[in-house]
Amino acid sequence: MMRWRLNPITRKRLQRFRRIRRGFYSFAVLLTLTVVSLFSNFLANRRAIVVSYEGTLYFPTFQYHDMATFAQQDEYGFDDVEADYLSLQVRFAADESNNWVLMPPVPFDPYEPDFDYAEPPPNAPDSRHWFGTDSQGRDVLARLLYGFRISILFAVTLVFVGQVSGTAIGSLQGFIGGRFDIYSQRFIEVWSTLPFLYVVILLATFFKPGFLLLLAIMALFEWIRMTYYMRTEMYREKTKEYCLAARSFGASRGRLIFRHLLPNCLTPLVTITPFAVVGAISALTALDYLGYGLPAPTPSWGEMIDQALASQNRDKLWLSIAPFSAISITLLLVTLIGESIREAFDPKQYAQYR
Amino acid sequence: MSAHARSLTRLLLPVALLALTQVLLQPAAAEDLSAIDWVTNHDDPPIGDPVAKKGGTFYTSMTSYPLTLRVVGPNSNDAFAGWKRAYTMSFSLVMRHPTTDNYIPMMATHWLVQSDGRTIYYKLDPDARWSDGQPLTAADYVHTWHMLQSENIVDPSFNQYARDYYEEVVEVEPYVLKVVGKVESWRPLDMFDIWATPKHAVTLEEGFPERYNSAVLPVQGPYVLTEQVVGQYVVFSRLEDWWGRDKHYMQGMYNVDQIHIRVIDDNDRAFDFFKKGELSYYTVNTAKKWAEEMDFDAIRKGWAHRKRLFVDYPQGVYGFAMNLEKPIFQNKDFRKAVQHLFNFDEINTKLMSSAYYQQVSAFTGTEYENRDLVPYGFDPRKARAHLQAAGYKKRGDDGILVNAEGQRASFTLSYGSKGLERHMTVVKQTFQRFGVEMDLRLLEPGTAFRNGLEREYEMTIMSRTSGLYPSPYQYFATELKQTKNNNNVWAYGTAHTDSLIDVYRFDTDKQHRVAAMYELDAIIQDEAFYVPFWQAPFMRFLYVDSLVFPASFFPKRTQGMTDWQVFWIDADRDTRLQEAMAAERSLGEDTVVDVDPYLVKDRIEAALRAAAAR
Amino acid sequence: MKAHALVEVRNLRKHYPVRGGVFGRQRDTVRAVEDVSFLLHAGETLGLVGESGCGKSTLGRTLMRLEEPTTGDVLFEGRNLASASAAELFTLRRDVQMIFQDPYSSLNPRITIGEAVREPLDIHRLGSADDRRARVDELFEAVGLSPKVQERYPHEFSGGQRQRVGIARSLALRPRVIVADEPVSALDVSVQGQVLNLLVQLQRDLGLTYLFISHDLSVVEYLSDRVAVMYLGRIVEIGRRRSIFSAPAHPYTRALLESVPIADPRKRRDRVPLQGETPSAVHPPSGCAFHPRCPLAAAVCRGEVPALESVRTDGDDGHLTACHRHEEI
Amino acid sequence: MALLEVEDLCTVFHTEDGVVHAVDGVSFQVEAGKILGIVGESGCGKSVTAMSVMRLIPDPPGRIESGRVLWKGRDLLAIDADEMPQIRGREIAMIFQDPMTSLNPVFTIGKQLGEVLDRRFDLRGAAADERMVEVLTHVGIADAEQRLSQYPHELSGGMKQRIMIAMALMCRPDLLIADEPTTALDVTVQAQILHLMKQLQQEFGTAIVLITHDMGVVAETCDDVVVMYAGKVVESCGVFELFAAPRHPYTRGLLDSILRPGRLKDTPVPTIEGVVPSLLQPPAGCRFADRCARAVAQCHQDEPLLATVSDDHLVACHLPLEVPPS
Repeated sequence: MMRWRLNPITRKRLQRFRRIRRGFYSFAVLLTLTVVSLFSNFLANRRAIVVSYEGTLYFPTFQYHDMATFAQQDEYGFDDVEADYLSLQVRFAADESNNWVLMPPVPFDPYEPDFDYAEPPPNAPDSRHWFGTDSQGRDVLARLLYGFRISILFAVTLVFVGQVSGTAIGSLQGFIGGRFDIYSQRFIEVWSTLPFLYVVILLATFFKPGFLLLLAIMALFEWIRMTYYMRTEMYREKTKEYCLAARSFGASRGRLIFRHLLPNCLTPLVTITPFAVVGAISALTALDYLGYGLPAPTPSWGEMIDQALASQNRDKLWLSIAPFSAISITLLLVTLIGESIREAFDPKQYAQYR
Repeated sequence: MSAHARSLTRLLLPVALLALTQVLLQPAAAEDLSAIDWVTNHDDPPIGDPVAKKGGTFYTSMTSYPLTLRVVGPNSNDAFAGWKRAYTMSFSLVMRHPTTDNYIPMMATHWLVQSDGRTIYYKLDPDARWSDGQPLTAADYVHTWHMLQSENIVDPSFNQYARDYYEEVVEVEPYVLKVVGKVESWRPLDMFDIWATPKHAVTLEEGFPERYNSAVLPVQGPYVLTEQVVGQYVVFSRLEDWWGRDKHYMQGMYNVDQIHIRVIDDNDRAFDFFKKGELSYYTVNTAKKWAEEMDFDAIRKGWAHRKRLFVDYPQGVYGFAMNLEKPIFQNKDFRKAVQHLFNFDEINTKLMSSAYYQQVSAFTGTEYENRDLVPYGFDPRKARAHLQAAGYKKRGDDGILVNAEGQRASFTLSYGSKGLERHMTVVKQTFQRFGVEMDLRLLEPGTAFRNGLEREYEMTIMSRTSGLYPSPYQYFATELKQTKNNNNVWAYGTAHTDSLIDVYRFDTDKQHRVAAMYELDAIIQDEAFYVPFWQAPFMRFLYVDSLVFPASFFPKRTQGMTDWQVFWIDADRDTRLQEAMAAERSLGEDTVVDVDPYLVKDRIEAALRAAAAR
Repeated sequence: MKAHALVEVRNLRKHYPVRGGVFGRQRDTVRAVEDVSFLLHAGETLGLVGESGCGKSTLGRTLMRLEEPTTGDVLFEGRNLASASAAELFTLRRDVQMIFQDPYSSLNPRITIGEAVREPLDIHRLGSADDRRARVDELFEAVGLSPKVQERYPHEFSGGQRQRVGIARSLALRPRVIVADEPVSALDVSVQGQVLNLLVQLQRDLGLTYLFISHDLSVVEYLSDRVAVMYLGRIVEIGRRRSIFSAPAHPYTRALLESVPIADPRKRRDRVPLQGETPSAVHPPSGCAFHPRCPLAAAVCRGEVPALESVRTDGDDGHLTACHRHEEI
Repeated sequence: MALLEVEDLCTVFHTEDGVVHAVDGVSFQVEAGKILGIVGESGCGKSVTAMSVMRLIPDPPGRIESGRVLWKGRDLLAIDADEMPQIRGREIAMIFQDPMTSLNPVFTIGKQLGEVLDRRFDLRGAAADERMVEVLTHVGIADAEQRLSQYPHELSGGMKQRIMIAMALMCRPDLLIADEPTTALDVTVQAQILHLMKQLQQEFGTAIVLITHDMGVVAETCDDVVVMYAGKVVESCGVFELFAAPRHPYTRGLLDSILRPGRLKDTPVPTIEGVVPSLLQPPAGCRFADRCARAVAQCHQDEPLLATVSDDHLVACHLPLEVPPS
């Protein structure tokens, strides 16, 4: 029954959005980056993408292979530790066999320290680590990449959960109104005054922090803002005559909400979402910076910024440049998208002359 | 003697002694003081250097403005406490010479410890004066005792201290003080060391914290607070006619006329101030900074100097604690595997510029440290053997070992200091390589500390400061294992270790004590629930050229700047420095960085070498 | 015109609570519709006229059960709309439909006008898909729109065209009664005529019965067979069009008629207009609600609510007014 | 010299569909002390004209492209933007359909009126209060003293419109531009407001531009009338002449559409068929040609210019209607 066919207004807005170049290109760039980052495991990893060994193909990206698999041994004579694909590559190249290893462009993961330098870490960028290493000797580029993936996935998931639940709750408030609205509104007012950071720190002492827990905690607060908008939108829309008209010929509540009201209330959803994403990325970064975000050693921009700002790293410019430009660029892109969407949706920019 | 009988004795002995003392001291009013065979010591060298000159202003910094000038009550234990105690108010009755460890007179010229190990008589120095000229008498000590007991000071921890440590504090004569401790000790002079409070200036009525929050009271020390600008700085000025100035042990101490302490909230900013010549002294608190940031202009030109002074002060407990109540750590082989997987050398060389030394003992730096212990050392082969013995034989799909029941070799490390994360992530990677998963969980510092006391953790980082003597009871007593909220965070203790602890606590024969503690130290190491981390037996500091130190810089037992003020400011050198700075002229770089007058470094390195050889 | 009552409204009331405070306790009551009764005869047009806030739109919506009546009955051929169950109401809705005021907001901007007109058919599952399509075409033609424009969206049309769509939609279920709530107020005068003509034509062709709500006296005069005048929630005068317009019995009706500007400068009057404004429906004046503005108000007007009484002028026995002093006029 | 002379005013709006020529070459004059009605249907550009005169067009999306607005001989479009507030409110006052547009919701009526007195006449304190009560009473507000301490939202629409007129009255402007001042009001209140405006004109000699779509209001109130259609002036003359002898087919159609008393529904209402052309791409020639029964080929090609057909009667039509025999 529900048909989300593109209405000409929506189509016009989309066209207008496409015409706002900076927003459209930002969207394209961000989308590309996001898709690329989904494949981070193939881009920056200690594990090879493909190993061809004795006629068998191995795809170790998501699979643990010990050294025994490739007749390797570490300096302690162990062969059940994880295979070292970089040295495997060297070995295969040297022994002129048919075996080969395909390594990712960045053959480091965001966790393993690289202590093969005379100087203690952080080590400046070189041909081995294009963006240098951090104060634990980990590859900055790999951390940046994985950090982006986590930030964007976190933000998008959080915003999705928040917007959907906020929309649902706000819509119900506006649609049902009356007592339900008054009491739920009081609850929201009380709830929204809870100090968010404090709750995060408090809950982190009871539960083991992780992606999902942090997501859940932040989602507890994320939905609130959306209800404000949806509630007022619903209140406004439901008194419009088309809604009365639908009721006058007996439309059900479901039809009213889903066919008539929601599609007309979605403008704030669309225009606010990019800014909510900005907020979510910033919040996660801030939490990580403070140390109450994702647990170490999860690659995160907040943690990278924390390192960059440490006094002893003040002269290690590569530590600052990478995360700061990454976060600025990402936030800039999302903001540009948001601005453009708002502009595309904003009736004030273009007069509705009638 | 059975354990049971021993604990009975322990219970009865104080009672018996108490009864005995009461009989002996029955005619208290007419104590025969002439019978006391007073003890004193005038034979040790002065703490400072007698050639030191008086004068000049010493500029230093603190991280926050003092919340109060009180030494007890709310907020009294802030960053300023060290300064207050060291220079103004709370001097010891008798103190240990910081280099020879012998008792030397301070506020008391003579003393006597009764054979019960808890009653002490002190003969106060009749020269002692408060800074307002009032004599300092036994009544001022009794007043402190009353103060510590008073609820009006709003300080439960001092109330607790008064309750747990003191039986009574009595004014026998105006200049004779008797202190009776709660429990016997073989070192009562350290244990029951009370200080004086000016009775004529401090009342204990309600409202104490507010009344004295910022009151400048008469002091017994050489400095008075003369200037304070809220949020910016405080100035201490030297009392020219301080009563202790010419005492034998005080020679060469308390030399500068003024101590100007500026509030600089950020350590790095303080460093910048030092570089600009606006501070006389700066403590370098990280190895990285020491290794990487010491090559600046003032150092190269010899206007300032850097020193790493090896001192000999026990480190306390610092390392990883495993909770023996958690199933995974109940297996001793697993604990030993963890010990062998901990790669101290890698962390030290790669992340800390090889600045530190590994601790081996649980009592590092004390006389009771078992120097024969051999550190576990990083050894994956041994670790593997232990892991296999513990049942972790197979690697799971993710490379983490599992045992026959399918349980993974995985535990969580909780910690409260974000600064440690850097090291912990590296440790985690090493563990992971060899099949052990260590999850990291940063907690708010207070929570991490509390969770430790409550044993709400699997593995945590334990950090406790120490005095000169270890206190094994509070860390390893079986009786504390039964309850929570104490320092026996690992829940360790056996009847045998209890008996060893008792020997340490009550046996007056030092050889017995040492033997017992060596055994305890070895047992703790073998039980492997504590992975000692690093020790830093040195002070790293920078100072301007006009500041002069004795040849050995600080006494042997020094923890920090505020402990012993033995430096002085040389007016001639100051003039020379000012001229050189104005003319951008070099005074020649001081290339001597490491100073080890007490041969601490040699001792530690030799011990580590010896251990490695074994 | 038969004297057969198709719809009978009996003692209809609609009160709204005025809420306030943190938890929305009821503070007051707005008496939007207060004890209204009238008959609507088959095939006639009853004009319901009054100024804003007099409760005429609320009356229309309450009658449609878009608002829950507080008390009272709305009988359609003996079935009570006011107390009908959801299922009964659903079937009743086929017979009673509504045309709305604002041609801009009465059509969902995200739904094509074809879908909008077909929606009632979909909801009531009338006929097959083909039947519905044919019916929509038919409706478009009936209101003077080309069926070809069905795929377009409301914003592509002018106000008059949209109002035609709205009318087509309200006709989809073949209703017998249409409540038209200010259907031409938002339209320009040149377009207004087109819609009025359409309404007249549809009534003639389909035998519709209209309750025509408007504040515009000239439109009401043109279209109505009978006229009811509302003031502050009550009907103050009701009767045949001619007797209302030529011989208004209530002082309010009279003032209303006098206030309408006449589109002829030669008939310019320099009259003193009726003073004051409509009082609040929360605290209506005692007695006759019009008494504070009424030039004829007497003590009785302040004390008692006047009942609708027959006005015996030129033999029109259907002319009722609620004025204590109408006989003295 | 006329008080206000608008010459060839062109105002455009940039919309999402393109540029709308909302006002396209409009010219008219306002004589001192007279009431000029600007009449037309929605979208004909009458409000935009008023806003353009006051330079209140929001830019973007709107923009005054060309023309002159001569106020006592000075071109308001050419003067410095800083000078406009001096003229607005003091010399020319404006009231709108929705009085809330000009009343600040966060200040009391007394404060807002007082500010006018303070700025304009240096009148403060008790003297100002007295004057305010006097003026409010004059515009028919009972309990004037009490009203001064109320906020706009506490007042009815008619009351707010009275306040606006009171404000205009206090400044004694030479010209009052009233943009659909009674459209949102009830018919009884409308009569009061129109009555009030006429009083204003008679007592103080204030000229009024009354913008409305209601021919009845025009007939009752105005001295002269300008009829606009699709952004252009199509006819302009005295009010009696307009109603008696309209010369433009559109004016005629408009007048015929009016429902006059006594008309029965047996006879259909005369209407103007068709719709107003889009102002995005206005047709060449006469903009009314598509709806005009009299249109000939020329009407679709050449734009008719506003030309004098008799004394002070201007019409933009190639084939103006004949004057009916009186």
